[in-house]
Amino acid sequence: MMTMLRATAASVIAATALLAGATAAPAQSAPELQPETSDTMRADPPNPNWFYVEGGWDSPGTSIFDGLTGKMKGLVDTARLTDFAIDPAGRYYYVAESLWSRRDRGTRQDMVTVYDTRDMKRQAEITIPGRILIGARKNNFVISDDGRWAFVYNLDPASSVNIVDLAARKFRSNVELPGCASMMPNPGIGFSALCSDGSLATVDVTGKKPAITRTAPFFQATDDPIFDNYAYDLAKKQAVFLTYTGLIYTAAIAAQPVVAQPFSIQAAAGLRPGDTKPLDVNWMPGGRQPMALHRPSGHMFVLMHMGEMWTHKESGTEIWDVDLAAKKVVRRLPLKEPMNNIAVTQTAAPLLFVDGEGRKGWIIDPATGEKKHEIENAGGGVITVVDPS
Amino acid sequence: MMTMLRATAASVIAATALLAGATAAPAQSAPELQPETSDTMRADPPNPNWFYVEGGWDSPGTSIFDGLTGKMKGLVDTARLTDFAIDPAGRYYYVAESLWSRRDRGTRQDMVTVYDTRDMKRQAEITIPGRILIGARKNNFVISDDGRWAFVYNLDPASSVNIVDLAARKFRSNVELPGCASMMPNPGIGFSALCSDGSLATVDVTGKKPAITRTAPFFQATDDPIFDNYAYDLAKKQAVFLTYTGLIYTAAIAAQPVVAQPFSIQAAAGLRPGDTKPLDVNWMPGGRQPMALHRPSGHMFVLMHMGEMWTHKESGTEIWDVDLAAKKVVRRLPLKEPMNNIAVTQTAAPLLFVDGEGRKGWIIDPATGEKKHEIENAGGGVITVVDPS
Amino acid sequence: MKLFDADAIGETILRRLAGRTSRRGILSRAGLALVAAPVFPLLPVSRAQASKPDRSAEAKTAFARNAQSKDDTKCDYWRYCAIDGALCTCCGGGIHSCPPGAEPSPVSWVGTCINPDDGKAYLIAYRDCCGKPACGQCGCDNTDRETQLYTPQLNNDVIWCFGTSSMEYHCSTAVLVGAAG
Amino acid sequence: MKLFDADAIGETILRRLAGRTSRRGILSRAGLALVAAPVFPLLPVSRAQASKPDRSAEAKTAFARNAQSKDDTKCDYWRYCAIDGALCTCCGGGIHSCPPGAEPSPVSWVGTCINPDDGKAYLIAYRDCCGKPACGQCGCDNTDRETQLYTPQLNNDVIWCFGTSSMEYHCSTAVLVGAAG
Repeated sequence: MMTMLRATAASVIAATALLAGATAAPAQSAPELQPETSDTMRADPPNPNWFYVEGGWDSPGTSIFDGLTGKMKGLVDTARLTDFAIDPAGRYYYVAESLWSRRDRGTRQDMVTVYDTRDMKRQAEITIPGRILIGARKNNFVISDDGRWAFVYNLDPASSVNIVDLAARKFRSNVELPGCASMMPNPGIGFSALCSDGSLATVDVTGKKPAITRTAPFFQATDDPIFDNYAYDLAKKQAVFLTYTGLIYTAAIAAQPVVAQPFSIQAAAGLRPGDTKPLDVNWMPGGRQPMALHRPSGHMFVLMHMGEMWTHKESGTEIWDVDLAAKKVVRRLPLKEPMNNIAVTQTAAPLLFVDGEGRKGWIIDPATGEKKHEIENAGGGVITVVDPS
Repeated sequence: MMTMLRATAASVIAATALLAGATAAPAQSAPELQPETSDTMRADPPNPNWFYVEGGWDSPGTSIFDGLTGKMKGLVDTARLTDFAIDPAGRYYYVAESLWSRRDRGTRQDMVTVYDTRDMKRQAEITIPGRILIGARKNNFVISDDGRWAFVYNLDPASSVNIVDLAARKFRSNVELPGCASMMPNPGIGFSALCSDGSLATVDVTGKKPAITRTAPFFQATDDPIFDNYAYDLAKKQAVFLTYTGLIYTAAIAAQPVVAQPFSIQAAAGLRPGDTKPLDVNWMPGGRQPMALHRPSGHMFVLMHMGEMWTHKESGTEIWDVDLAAKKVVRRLPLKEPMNNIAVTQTAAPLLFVDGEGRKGWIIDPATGEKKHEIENAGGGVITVVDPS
Repeated sequence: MKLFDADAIGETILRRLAGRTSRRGILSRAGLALVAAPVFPLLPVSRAQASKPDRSAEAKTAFARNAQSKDDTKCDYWRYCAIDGALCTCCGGGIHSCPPGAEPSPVSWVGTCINPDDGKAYLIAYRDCCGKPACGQCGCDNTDRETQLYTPQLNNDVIWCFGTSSMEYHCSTAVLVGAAG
Repeated sequence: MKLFDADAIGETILRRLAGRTSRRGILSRAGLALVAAPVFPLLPVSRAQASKPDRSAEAKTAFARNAQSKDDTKCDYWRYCAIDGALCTCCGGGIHSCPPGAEPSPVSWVGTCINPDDGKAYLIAYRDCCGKPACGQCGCDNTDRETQLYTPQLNNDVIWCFGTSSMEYHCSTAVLVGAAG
């Protein structure tokens, strides 16, 4: 269609001449507006100032907003319960999705769908044997540091990971991963994941058979869980975890990951640490995507609310800016409306994006707390940024 | 699954005994609650007091609400842009729908899907060669008075009707219908439809080839259009039409329909008639489903708002109760919020249902104006009732 | 020639043809039994040309009286007099451009809108951009001379994504076709 | 026997089996390399039974302190301590019954909820009803001891429509499985 419309430019001129004849007596002196043809925009490459905002349950699609202008740049076709990832080299958008041959019935088809980031057309559909159906998760579909492999979490209801060769655009293998989920890439090794015994599992996929090793248990998976939507810093090979009570763990990711002693976000703000006891109301982390890591500076931004333990899905009324190296909360930004998801650009002058149940998106300068842009109906889902590290 | 669960009743008892043993020392004297098994409800047959409320663009599904209690009774799987109809005998729900083999891409599949009204399971998918994609229309999918035929409007973008044999569950034929749309059944003949030249077309499908005849033009299709969502009274074989300016036409539907002289709804309320002129603000009909006919009494309920011509999609701030025989507006019911769709049960003591952009549903007693039930998130789409005539 | 062939026909071409061939002729060749109004986005042009243009305030709809020509991301932009849907200008597209990856529909509904700058009426083709989920930004529903399904080319509820590789509705553009009277 | 076979197994049977067979045994036979927590809705039972029950106000979550036992169409009904979704009781179904035409999922996530009438804790299986679009009524998201994906049987975000003929989520039930401690 695009090509055709461009090809008709000559016809347009002819048509215009014809139209000018048909309207020979213009009422005013203003030049008559000229006919136009339809076309399609081409997209810029993924930009470090962009936010990719998932619509949520009722609104399929991941909208791309420019953090500097607040303007929408385009949309990636992510239906309900899909996962979205960006090729580290910026060439492709990847969507892990499950389709049925008759909308909500018929034959199930699981795939990783590949979009060119410039013309945003679908390039490939890579069939996979399955994936989990869940919303609002960032770490069920992760890409290796070199952009070669995709790891797709599956629950059927046994727990496993489907490994996709993105270069060959082929499914490669399924690795059983009982009791673990929420992955991060582990450069040169494969991937690591959190486990229900409180350990971190590492899956080495370089050998003939995948080899799974585990750290000693370090967190309480059922009593003080780590949020699935943690952050991973590819440059530093470091993961940052946050628990329901507000413990912050950092882990050096390698063949044998090393987890450091945690610190309390509340203590880092000069308050008493969070506790699991009922009736103990404190500032607590919460939301669907409750934390965002600015990797270049080592600052983490956390959505915090007042509540007891087990209010971990509650939206944040403040954003706390944590200096991870100093173990200090250096700033608390109040929010006029509670917000559910937070992300931060990986630029020298970072920008925050928060959204919530009202589907509003706010772009905030974390240095000043100023709201730079407010976007109506931006989406209520999780947010992705380009990670140049 | 249902069958299985019922079959395990004996196992449940055994399991219960086991559980009782496991919790031998109850803290209080209250008898311990007993384990349950999962099952599925069976639906009552379609009830004249029920409203079938379409969710709208973002919320697929037609929710069934009992007008007497305000309670939800079930839901029919109607995705975006589908059409819904009820078998006159109450045995089936019919959904005219278009599916793609890969959600929003792949091969298109158009069909009439048949659901049993009691177990609400899908019984058949009748393939058809196409249908129009549009929302909020009541007269694109109509069933013949005897329940034998379905007429499915198509626009591709030529205008035609697909005829489905519901008894044989087979597509029968396609009838071209250029310049016409918005159908009603025409008992013993086929169907009739409104046309852009201001006439009423009648398609006789009883012969070898469909024969199309037309009345003389009687309305101004582009200057004062008749709302697509008009009403048809099967018992009286009478259609009631409403135009943007508020003209009400009745037409006797037969092989050769006869259209009566219209009257003005505003004049019927003692006001000056609606006019097409700009700047002429008056009470005007509007909304998506702006009128509902109580067939037993010949009263029509119309959503009215203050506005100029071409505000025909604006939600109503009042409901006007028109006695069609007397040509009088006998009651005006103010609405606390503007509403977009209206329906009325065909019972001796009718109930109104209105919904709007806020997705709220109100059940109103038209005799008193009293709001009997308010349903949050009932839906924002068109409403269907059982028509026992 | 085939009618509504996305690979061969745009409205501009149809308008040219309209000057040479009767509409009835084109439609019969396409195999349509034309009885009344054609399913064809030309009707408003002929109607507008046939009627005496009257651009006084008294002849303008509420929309036309209040329309502006500066910001095409607002519902009251003059070209949007009969649009329904998300404005592509808010979705990463432009007034006549689909956002990246979306496909313009080759056929459309139309409106006749008055440009406040020159007081002239123009024929606007509202082409849907197709193949992506709804954009969600800047939803507008303006209804100047918007009619019902029996005149589909003047109805703004129809999904006009015919001839595109997907019929999923993304947003709507407002393409200037030419002067209308 | 096959694990999670919708045609052969319900949770009640699994509980019975749990009394006779080690969970590890069942899971190995199903071909799963069980390392840590099984993907299996039994864990909370054993945990609850192992821990000393404490039903004092000080030991109750905010939800449990305020829960009621009279109206199962309200979010604060005691069984809903860890539910997420539309309550089937508001959708034409019941507390353990799917609305007409929907199918209960054979597996589920679970919660341990305190009944205010007897002060006892019960194991509740939150079975999704599947095969229809979202009901839209009475959306509730309660999160008592609700965890993350690495303990999926305690996570209330997963679509649990495994083994049903469609995975479309309609609503959630709260089926009483038994006393929990």
